[in-house]
Amino acid sequence: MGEREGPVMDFDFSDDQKFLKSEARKFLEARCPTSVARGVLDDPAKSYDADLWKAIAAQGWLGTTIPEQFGGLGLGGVELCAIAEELGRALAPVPFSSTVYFLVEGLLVAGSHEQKQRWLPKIAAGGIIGCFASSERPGPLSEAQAGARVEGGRISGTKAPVTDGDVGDLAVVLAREAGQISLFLVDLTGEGVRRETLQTLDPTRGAARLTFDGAPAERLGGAGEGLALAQAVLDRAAILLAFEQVGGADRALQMARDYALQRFAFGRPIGSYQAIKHKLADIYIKNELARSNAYYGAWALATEAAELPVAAAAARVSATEAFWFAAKESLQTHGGMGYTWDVDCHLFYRRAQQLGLVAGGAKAWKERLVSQLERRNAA
Amino acid sequence: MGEREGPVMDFDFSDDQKFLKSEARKFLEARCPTSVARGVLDDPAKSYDADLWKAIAAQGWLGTTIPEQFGGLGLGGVELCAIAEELGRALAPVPFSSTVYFLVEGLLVAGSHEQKQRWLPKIAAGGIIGCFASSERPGPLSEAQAGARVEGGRISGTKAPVTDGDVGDLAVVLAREAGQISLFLVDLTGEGVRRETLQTLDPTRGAARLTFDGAPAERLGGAGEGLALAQAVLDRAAILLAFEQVGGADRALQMARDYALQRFAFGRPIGSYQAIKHKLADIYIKNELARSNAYYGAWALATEAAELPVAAAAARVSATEAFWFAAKESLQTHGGMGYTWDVDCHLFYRRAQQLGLVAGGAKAWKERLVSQLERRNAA
Amino acid sequence: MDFNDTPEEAEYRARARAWLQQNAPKATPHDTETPAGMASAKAWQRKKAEAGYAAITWPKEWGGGGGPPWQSVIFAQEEADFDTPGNPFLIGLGMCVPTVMTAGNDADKARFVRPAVLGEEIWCQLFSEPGGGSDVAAARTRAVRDGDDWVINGQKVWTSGAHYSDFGLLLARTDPDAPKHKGLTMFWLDMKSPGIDVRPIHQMSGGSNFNEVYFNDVGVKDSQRVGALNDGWRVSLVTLMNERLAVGGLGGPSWRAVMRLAQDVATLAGPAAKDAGLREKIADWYVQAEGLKYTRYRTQTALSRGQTPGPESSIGKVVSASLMQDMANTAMELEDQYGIISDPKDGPLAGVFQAALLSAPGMRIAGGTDEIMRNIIAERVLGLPQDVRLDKDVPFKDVPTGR
Amino acid sequence: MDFNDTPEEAEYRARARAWLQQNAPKATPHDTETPAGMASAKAWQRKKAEAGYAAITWPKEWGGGGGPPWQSVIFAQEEADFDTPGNPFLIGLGMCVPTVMTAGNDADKARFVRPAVLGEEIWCQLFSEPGGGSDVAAARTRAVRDGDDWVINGQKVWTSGAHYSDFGLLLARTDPDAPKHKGLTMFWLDMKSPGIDVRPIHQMSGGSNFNEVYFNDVGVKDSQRVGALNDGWRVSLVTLMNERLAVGGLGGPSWRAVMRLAQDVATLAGPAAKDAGLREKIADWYVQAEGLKYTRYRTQTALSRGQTPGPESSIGKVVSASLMQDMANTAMELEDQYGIISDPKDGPLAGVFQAALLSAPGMRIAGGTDEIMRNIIAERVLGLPQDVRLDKDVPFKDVPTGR
Repeated sequence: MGEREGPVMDFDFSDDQKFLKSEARKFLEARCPTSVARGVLDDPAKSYDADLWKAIAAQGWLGTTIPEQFGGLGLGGVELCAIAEELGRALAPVPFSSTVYFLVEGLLVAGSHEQKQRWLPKIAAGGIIGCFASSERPGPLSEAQAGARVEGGRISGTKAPVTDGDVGDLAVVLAREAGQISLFLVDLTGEGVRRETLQTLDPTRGAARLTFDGAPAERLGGAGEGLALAQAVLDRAAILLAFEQVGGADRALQMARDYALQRFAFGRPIGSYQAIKHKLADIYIKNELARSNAYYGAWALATEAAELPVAAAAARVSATEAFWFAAKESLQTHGGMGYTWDVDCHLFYRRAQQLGLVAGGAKAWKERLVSQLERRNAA
Repeated sequence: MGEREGPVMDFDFSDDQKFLKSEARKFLEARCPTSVARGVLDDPAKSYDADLWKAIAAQGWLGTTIPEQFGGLGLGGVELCAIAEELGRALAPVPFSSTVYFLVEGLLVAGSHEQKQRWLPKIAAGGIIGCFASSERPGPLSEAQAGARVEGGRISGTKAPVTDGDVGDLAVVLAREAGQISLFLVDLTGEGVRRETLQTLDPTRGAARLTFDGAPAERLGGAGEGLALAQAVLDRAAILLAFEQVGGADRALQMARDYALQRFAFGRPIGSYQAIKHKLADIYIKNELARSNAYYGAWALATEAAELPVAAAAARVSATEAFWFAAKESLQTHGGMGYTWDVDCHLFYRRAQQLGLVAGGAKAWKERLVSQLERRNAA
Repeated sequence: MDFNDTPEEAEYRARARAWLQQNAPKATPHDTETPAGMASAKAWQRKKAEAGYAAITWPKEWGGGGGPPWQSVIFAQEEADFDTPGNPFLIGLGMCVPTVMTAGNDADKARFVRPAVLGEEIWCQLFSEPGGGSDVAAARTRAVRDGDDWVINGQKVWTSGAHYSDFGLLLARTDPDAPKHKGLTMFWLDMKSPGIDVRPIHQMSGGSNFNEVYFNDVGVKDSQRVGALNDGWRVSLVTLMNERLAVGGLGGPSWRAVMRLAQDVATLAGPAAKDAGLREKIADWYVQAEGLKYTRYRTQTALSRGQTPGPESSIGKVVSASLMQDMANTAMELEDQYGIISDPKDGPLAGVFQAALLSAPGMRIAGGTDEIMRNIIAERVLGLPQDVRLDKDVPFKDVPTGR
Repeated sequence: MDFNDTPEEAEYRARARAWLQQNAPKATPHDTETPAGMASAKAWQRKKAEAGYAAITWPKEWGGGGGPPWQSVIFAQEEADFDTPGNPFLIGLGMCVPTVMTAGNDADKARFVRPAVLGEEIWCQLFSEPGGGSDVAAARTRAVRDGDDWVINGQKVWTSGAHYSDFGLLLARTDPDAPKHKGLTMFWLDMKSPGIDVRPIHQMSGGSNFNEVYFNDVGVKDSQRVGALNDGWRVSLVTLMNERLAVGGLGGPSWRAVMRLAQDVATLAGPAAKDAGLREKIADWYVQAEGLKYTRYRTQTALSRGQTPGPESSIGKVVSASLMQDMANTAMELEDQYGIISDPKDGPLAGVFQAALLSAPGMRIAGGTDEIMRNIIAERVLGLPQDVRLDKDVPFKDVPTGR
């Protein structure tokens, strides 16, 4: 009768993890009110908040999953998920995901011992901003995105958009060498690198077009494994980003709720009208589904479970849908005020798109999910 | 700026057509309250209401678009659309669509002069029930549905489901002869025909599996033109069915509105709660879109416009969506009462599926629509 | 987050599993509408009770297992793997008897709890009325004083299992001059009392899981009162609160069934299994269904830690009922003309989607309509204001009813 | 149903078209925020008025065309084929001036109608307030007696075109002790009056189409009153009723743009143009967009027959705004990572979807939120009851505001 639901007695953050999470929230409430994101939004010269970035590094968060031997805290994926949720809630305008979910996870997944030894301690110390350069053209991750070429250890070609590419020190780059697609590490502070800042939907997060003209490039992981490794990094990033999305979606719901309680129309709070009540209930429902899927992803991430690809795709699809819905309907709940520059709704609306696209759009992840399910069924 | 909207001064029924429509409504209100459909629903031996059928024949409606030379009224497609809307509103449990939208339109589109002369006067006089036998297996109209074979003027094979196949006299059948797919006319009252009544979602409309074993079959239209002709018939039927669907959807909305006004919860009518108000507004919106798309279809049908395939697909997709939404949300508005056998909501819920599937499901029509748009763009 | 048991949990699980393997009936009838199905259900309940596996967290002296909450979660997980009989005890053990335990007198507790746990007595809940629907406090069924005791007249509706129940928990109006929520009283009833008439409701799906129950001068002793006079609304909240947790999955076809269908059907463009539109929908359904499953894990985690589950447990029905309706409709679109065939012997996958299409509307309504569930989430979870009420603080008899 | 003109219609159409071919400006600036754009808009309006093509159905003595309604429909259809200047006159001619014509005195009609038709004077509508939003009758801007005349203090918001308007139609509270709807009065205002301060609202899309307007002891004569004292709510309904008809299409990308994008992008399974999921969405969007177009045809048919359009004309905005948001989001999903780029010179189709994504939320709100529009349909079209009101029949100053 029905599917076995598995032994589930402990499907929640542990007490320690909850403590870490609540400390992270307190820290960010103090250091990262939305005025910090707004500061980046309103200043075209700024692509992230450097003070906040330093403070986050000082917290040790950049090294959460970096093993102690490489200068990190050596904690698990679930702890990083807890921090990610709070960063998402705070709309933190910092290159955290690029540095930690993409670069650190990329090094942990594919890096040689030497590469880890060379880079991880610097990253943990806050000395390196990372970025992930897979995209070259509209469309999802595929061979078509590997137009950049590596020859004799030097890379040429163009990557766009590269989130945090305008400020990154070290990029993980998808490129082709001797006919094979691989990942490469490229030092963006060295020669042969041109950056053009791109105007994006979410100016609180920077992005650039990177043009390489013979920049030194070092392979990360096996030759010809580029797409598989990029996907492995994306799977891990998808779960961590799902927590950011859940955090953002929760905050958008909270804002809508608070506004609906204090804004009056026709003599009573707009939150007493079913159109608003049921809208917010729908946001809540999607958020809870997304949170549950994200939890499963956290488990898969922390345990390196075989289900990781399925769990990652489900977490990403669910969280992308939830944050987009929460952001647009929270804005709608705010009415005309929500559409103004000065009210924060559009920051969440923009960030929902940024997070929903940075690791690839939901459509491609749905296809990955179903392919994985077919594979599982066939096995 | 923007698209030229065309010269539109007369996009509505004419006064004469409105009169015909209102007479049809009066007639059906008197002769076809929902108890008539219920009579068919509750009696397994009945697959349509014979008295209503006779009365409809006596009105001359079966010959609406049949030219006067063949005993019909020689009216246009718009007049038939007006009648269709009222039949849909009344949930009329009669083989009207099979006889008129499929058989008559099939004869008009593909029949030889002799075939028209032989059959149309009898149909107009109410002496013939028609049916359309294209389906053999799950899935849309395609070569795969033409497993039945014709050899030496005799057909063998199985067709299911055939709406009104249990009571039909004359069937339009898709089959293969000498490797080519064509349409055929088969006299179901003759030899070599076995009928098994099928249990369907909408027992107010009959359906059967027809098994042919050497029944005489006469080609309708050109050899090898079977799929194209079947599609031409489906296009015309889709527009007429869209009017039935719009009629049904309007009635479902009306029922929900009336119930919402008289049913009280927490001291006031449920129609005063925004959850119900906005639900009914959404039904109204979809119904109006469907009506507008159906009007365009009526124009295309009546003028044999080149846009007919696009107009038919748009009308069908829009009307299928509208009736399904109206039927299910009208039922939901009725709460527990709506789920009982004795309240009429489920009659509309069932009919919405019947009409939504009888000329093929919305998914296939969406694909046809986009293919047509591509063709138009390319032209 | 850990899917592994502690040693103590693992030991309990192993023991439960072994017991189930030994004792769970094989090839049992499930339909409790048949005598055989009901007998098998009662036998299984007794067997579990005797082994301490029925009402696991209730005190032993009342027939329960006397165990901590996590045992209850583990046993339910393990039992789900076996093909056990139907469960007509859910309403009694999940709602009515807990109400008696909370609000009833000692004699009633002593009388009713153990037989219910043993599966000897079945209960039904007599709250909803024809004019009320979701508005339970609108009950009009009257209880009028007859000396020290009471006489009941009126009608209830949507009563699940009334036709095979031994006892019922009845919400009746004892003071029509008091405001709506303040003139109700709770009673227990012997369903065999003279004057009770149970009539099945014919549903659109063809089934008859619910009943109308008519009361015609039914005599009830004042000792059958559950809780204080005119305090019935507060008592009913205990029952209804338990209801939310008792509602489980809905059954019916899953995204897997659509995947199976897609193996055998073509679209105009090729095999349905390769259709990107269908694949996106399957992904959407998967994400919802899995999201609900993991949400249940979160609830179970809370229960097994002895905590009250968070509000997330209230989202299940509102998501899954519409999911089922949508999935059934999509499957039928794939089947195209063939989709209209509802006979299990003729249709693909034995007509599972057609059956789901006909039962889904009931799921969206029973136990609280989609609209009521959203209201509950908005009010109890998000703390938004109640709807404006025109029925409070006026005598019940003056509340507008439209009639 | 006939797409062909009668001979009389065809003749008028041919004449209008010939006139347009001769007179419509070539390569005109559109942005009325620039001096050149505004000058070109005013010149075009004057030219039309002089030829009888502005306010076609209004009496000739007031500058109109004195024609039947169908002429107005035909001229609009023909004009749409030409690349004409922006139209800052819509609010004046569509809402404010009709209100003056209906409720104003003869002197005002004589003074204002002709200059508005000629494009010499531009109007704005001063109804919405910060605390009010959709609740126009909640206006708090005070008009206080000063001898025979009035002094205005308060603030309006979401005023389109206030910065370039010559006159404004103002709804102000003249009796705060009366119930909400009964203490309002309508005035016209010279926007150059001392004490008026217009400040642009910075929108999330970057644009500033709307303003806040502050009133600081602005003097107004009693002769500037439009309609009776304390009858402003009834007068405002005339304005708002005209608004519904004035709102046209929303612009922005259509399903065609998504089809174009799909030519150039691949999914994981192949060319996006062949993706069944996208194709189904295109079909859904097409059906909605065409349904709206044919609904406009129905409205035009009614207008050209001199009838009042049916309620179907109210569905346009609520459908098209969400359609645009959904289409933009889907397009961005197709573009995948690239979708975040909003610079027109870098993104596919010059960033048309990114721009649409940022403007769609405004469309869903301006001129009545989705929620208000559904309420209007439910109440005015379907005849369902109004929401329960706690703000009627109490003095306005006692209506709860949450502050």
